[in-house]
Amino acid sequence: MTVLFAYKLGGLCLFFMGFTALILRSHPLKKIMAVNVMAAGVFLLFIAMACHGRVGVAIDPVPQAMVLTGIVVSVSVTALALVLACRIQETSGGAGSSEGEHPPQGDS
Amino acid sequence: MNGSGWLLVLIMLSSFVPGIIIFGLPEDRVRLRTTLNLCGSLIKIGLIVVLNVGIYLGYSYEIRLPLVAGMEVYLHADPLSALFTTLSSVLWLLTTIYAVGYLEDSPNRSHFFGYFSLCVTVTIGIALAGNLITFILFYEMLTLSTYPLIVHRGTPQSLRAGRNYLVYTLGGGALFFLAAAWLQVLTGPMDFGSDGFASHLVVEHGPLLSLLFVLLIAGVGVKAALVPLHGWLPQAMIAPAPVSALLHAVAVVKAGAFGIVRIVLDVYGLENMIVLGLLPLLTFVATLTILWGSFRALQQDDLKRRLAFSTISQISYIGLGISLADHRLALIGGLVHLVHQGIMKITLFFCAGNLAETLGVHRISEMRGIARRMPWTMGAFTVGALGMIGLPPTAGFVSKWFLGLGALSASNWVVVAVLMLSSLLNAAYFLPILITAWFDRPVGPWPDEKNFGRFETRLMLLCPPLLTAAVVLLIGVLAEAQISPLAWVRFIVEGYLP
Amino acid sequence: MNSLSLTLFDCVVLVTLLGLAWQLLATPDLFKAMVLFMSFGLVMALAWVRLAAPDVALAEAALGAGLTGPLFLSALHRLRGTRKGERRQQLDSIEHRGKIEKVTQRTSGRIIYLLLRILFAGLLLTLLVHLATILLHVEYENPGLGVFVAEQQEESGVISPVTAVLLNFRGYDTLLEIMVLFVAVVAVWSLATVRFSEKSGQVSPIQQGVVRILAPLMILVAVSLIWQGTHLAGGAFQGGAVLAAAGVLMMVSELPWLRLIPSLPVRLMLVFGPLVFLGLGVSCLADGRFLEYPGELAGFLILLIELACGLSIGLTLACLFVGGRPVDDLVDRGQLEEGS
Amino acid sequence: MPTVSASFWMVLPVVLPLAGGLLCFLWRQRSLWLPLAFALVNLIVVIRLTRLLLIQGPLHYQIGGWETPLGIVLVLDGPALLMLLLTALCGAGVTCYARGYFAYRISAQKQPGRHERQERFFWPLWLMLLAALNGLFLSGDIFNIYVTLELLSISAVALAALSGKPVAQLASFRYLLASLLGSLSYLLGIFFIYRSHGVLDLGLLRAVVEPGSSMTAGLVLMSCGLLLKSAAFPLHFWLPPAHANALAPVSAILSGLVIKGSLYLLFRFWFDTFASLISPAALNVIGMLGILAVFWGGILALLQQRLKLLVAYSTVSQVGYFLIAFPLAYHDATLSVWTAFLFMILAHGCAKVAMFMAAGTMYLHSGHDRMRDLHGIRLVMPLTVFAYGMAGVNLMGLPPSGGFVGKWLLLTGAFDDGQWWWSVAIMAGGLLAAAYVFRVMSPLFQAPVGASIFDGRPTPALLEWPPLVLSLIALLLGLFAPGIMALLTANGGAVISGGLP
Repeated sequence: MTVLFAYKLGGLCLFFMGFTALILRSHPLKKIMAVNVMAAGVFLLFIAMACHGRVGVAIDPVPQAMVLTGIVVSVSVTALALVLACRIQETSGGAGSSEGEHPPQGDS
Repeated sequence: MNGSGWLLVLIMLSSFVPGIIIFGLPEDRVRLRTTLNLCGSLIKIGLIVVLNVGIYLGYSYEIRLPLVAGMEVYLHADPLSALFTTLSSVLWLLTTIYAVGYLEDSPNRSHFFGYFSLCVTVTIGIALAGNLITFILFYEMLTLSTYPLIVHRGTPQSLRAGRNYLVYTLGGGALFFLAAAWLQVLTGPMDFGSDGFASHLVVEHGPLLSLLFVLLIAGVGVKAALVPLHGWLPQAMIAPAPVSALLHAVAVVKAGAFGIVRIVLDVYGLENMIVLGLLPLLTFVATLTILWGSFRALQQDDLKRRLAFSTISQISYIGLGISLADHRLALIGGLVHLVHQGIMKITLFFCAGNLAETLGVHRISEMRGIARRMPWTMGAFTVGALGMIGLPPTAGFVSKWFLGLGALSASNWVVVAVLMLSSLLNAAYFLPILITAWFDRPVGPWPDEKNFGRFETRLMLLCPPLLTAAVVLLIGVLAEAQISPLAWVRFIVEGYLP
Repeated sequence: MNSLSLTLFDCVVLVTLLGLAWQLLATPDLFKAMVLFMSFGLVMALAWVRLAAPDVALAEAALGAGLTGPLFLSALHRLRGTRKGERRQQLDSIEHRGKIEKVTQRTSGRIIYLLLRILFAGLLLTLLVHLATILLHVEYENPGLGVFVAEQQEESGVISPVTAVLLNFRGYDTLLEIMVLFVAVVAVWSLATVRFSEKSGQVSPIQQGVVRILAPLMILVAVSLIWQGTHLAGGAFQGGAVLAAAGVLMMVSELPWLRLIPSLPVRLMLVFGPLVFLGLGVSCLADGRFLEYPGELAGFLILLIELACGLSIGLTLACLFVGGRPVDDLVDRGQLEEGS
Repeated sequence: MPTVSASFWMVLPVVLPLAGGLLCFLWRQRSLWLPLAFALVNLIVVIRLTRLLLIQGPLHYQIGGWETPLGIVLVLDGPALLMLLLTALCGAGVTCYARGYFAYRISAQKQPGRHERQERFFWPLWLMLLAALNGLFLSGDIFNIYVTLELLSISAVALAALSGKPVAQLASFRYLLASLLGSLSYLLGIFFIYRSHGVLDLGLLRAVVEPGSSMTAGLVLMSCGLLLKSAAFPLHFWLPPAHANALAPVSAILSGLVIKGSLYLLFRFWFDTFASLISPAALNVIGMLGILAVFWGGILALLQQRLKLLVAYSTVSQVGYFLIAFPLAYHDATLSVWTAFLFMILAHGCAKVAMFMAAGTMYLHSGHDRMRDLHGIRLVMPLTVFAYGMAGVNLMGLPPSGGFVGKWLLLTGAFDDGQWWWSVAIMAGGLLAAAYVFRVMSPLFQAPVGASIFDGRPTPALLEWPPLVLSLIALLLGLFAPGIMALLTANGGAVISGGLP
């Protein structure tokens, strides 16, 4: 029983570790990695719950389906975030360093 | 017996529909716009005559539109609202004629006349409101429709005046809205004309009701220009003459006074007011405003600002009359002053507009011997001014006379003294104008003289003041006649003090 | 494998997971972080296997580590420009340290900064402990929805419970999830300039040779994964991920026919999976509700959907990796000449 | 209890826009007819659903034919339908406006192909967002809501970044991270709730929920996620840059519709599904957040120089209004406060979409949105300025707008509970709204100095009429009240699908 609790505790720790990194780190790529670590933490919680007390015997497939959906969603969102980060770098050369509002050139 | 409620809606539509059409009209369609305006107002007056006859014969007109639980739009025509409706529709006709003449070649008149008729529709709405929520509905729409009129010229000063106007009116409107919501929670949804809420409430929520009364009066007082809240009125003089005439004589200020009457007589009811002891408070504010307005009017050299301050003090006569409402004569005096002040003040503003339009005269010091150049306008001005002072043949005398009698019957010596002092002050700031106009010799050319052929100014600018001056005299002389405002006010007062 | 060694295995997995995560987030060097991130994904897949969730393990390995890693690497490559030397540059740390110096010049600034961090850490720790104590409560006696799935398993037309939930019981979720993937690719195309795959010309012949052998194999594995999804671990997403890996491999080794592929077929393939899923769902409306597969056809329909979605997911993930748009209409061609 | 309906109309609001998005992407649609057709069909479907609701009352639709504990159920009741109506109406308006907007931009674009590209990708993303919104309002399953929220935020972020300017892409990057954080905390909330009762369906949850630490933790986490997504006060940092720098139709969609989704969910969770978990203290906290939001958003809106930033900050302030409705709903979570909340959402939705569209048209014409030198534009585009004014009246809560009715209900609700202090914040918010609306309107009334600086090109109808129509709808919402009331209490059915606790 305690093994599952250990996994859940590990999941929670991952979640909060990712959260702190997301807040403190300033580089966009680091932020995206932090989000992925948080997601991994939540998924760990879900799957540990799916075992319902007996390690190694998955009797509840619904959390697994949820985690599968979660993984696919987080991959697609990560891909979008990475392309956004690259575009910001290419067009303005100021990735992540928020030098405040650009004077609005041209239209918006 | 009840007449059809749709008459009320028709009355409101008769100025709303032309307004919407005029909004869409291109600038150059002058004749179509004028005809639309005039037949709109004529239809309205016809309908209102039907309404008055109906009410006199005892018909009741009402129409309800339920919105949400505890909130419904309710139009109801009782004698008091008929009085205010008649006053505003007649004066709207005259002001429209005057405005057509006044704004002969100025830009974007479609917008002006659109907002102009919107404004009167909303004033009629205020008059016909049957419960507090409908009153608020039209009361706040009045702010929205008068703001564009004030800033019509688009100059920086008019924009500042408009901003000032908004600060006061929206602030007052917010207070009023707050208090009305709280009151509705305490007393439950309640229509006008039921002599106020149940008396047991006064016992339970005495102090709270007094606070709400102060908030309500403050909310309405902004538009009725009670002293601490009158700042916006003199600044709104930047607006063109028909607007300041409409604002002072018909729409905004009168709506405020009408609001005070509704709150005291219909929302709270006379017995509750006496039990709560709120009438002396109203008397104090009214007297303070009368004296302060007259005193400030003395110091003004600009003609329209002096008239503005005189309006501030004259409107509080109505408040004074209402504050002595437990005495029949004072109530009659207050209510009838509602009509008389409107007619007299609009005459003065028309004349001021004529002087400004034809001779470019704005300041009283420039009015030396102006009567020689424009005798008819100054004649109407004189009648109006004498009415304001309260001399016998004019309508002003009638209302001051009743107010005096009411104060005497209430043996309230302070009010009697204030009435006499304010009449003296009125004379002090009106008579010098008449003297310089009639007896001084004009010195040098007029600032910006234009002549209009045979008559001293455009016919459209001359007839309205003459007409209203004649009405002032007519009402003064035929006060006791069957169809005079006084008779109608007596009919109203029977409803409240049987 | 008696229980002692299993618990030992669990401890090892948990410790490495947390250590990797800590190191991954703390290290200033981005390239090192990415390598750690990929290994974190693989260890996580190990954890899923340990917790008897084979489908998730496969997905984590294929998508989590197998695709997100290269995505990060290509982003890092593009972010830092192409020069090799820069890859080691601690971009992250310089910027970060710069900020801290500015604040902590004055001693008061440093104290406040420290206090803030302690407060923040304290807040998070209390939240963590609170949630952990909630977790400590004895498991609620509810067995979750597993019981219901077991009961209605045979009507779902597939043997593997996870696929039954994914594509039959909660098929609506999966439909929306595939739409999320589709929107991701549309978003990436809307942002990117026209560049399906640059011609860097540094592909060594060995790589091209290996690709020619490896790619068909990977496609075979992908199709088998999708096929076995109905009764064993696997399915559209895992198969699609392997397919995407094959696609990425081919694109990286710049096969000529791949670079000049016109946009219509690519768009057709991208839309094919979601459209088939949606179309089948709507066609079920004929005699039942949305996504209610008729009795015996359920298994076959699910397989059809898996195949169609697998293909689309493969191409979608490959497009997400490339980041560019295929060259197609005139306007794009015009842009290409300007090289914008 | 709501009837289990087999009519397919319930599924169409989600399926149709999805199909539309796919087809628009496939055919690289640039003409208006395909997206407009889907938007109008969506409107027709929602109107058909209204009649269905009025006849049969609240409906349940089991997707795939599976019963609730396992399958997903779509729920249609009064509030959900009103939100669908709002989305359909504003959606149709935005579709027409977007077409006019892009046509105008393409005819005046400097860089060839730029705006064609923007428009080409605008339509699929917008229709996907519409499908996500409809899915969110209809869904009756908390994990399904997570997936719709995810689809909603990814398409919203993509739309926000569409303008291509670096400042817009930086803003949308922050928006993406914020909404990701929100979704993850929502997912963590689902974990705690699923763990305690093994049930995902809202109806079953309402029946089984009882105060327990796991459930409360789950609700708190989910609420934090939703508060972050609806830019409640402390978590609003991402909204102004994202909404102000996006293309005009996009910022209209973001401010008017996307924010409403998570706010509506918050209200439904707190007062329908998990009503028995709610304590007055928690409600007062939300109310306090609301007050701070109203003042913070209002004051910052006053300080802005750019028109679109002003309108964005006014969104932050208006979100505060909705949060103030929470503490008022505690005692009598009956009809009045649901009505107040929904009125405010409907009125603010239409008004905000109209306001951003009008601001966009002014921006297009003048090439900038600095408020000081926009005067004189009134003569060039009177209808747009009028639409902006009407939308402003709605924000201020002045009669005859829907906002007025909403504010009135909030006030009477506050005084009914004896919590009169909320009313002060509500009134102050109204005055602040008046201040920043007239800050924009008064220069417009100023007479233009010298030659009019705006090029004589007449504004196309597609740019002027949608904002006007939507602001008039927002205005007349007050008068539609009886109709909306009938919807809320459809044939005796209680306000919410299963009936109130």
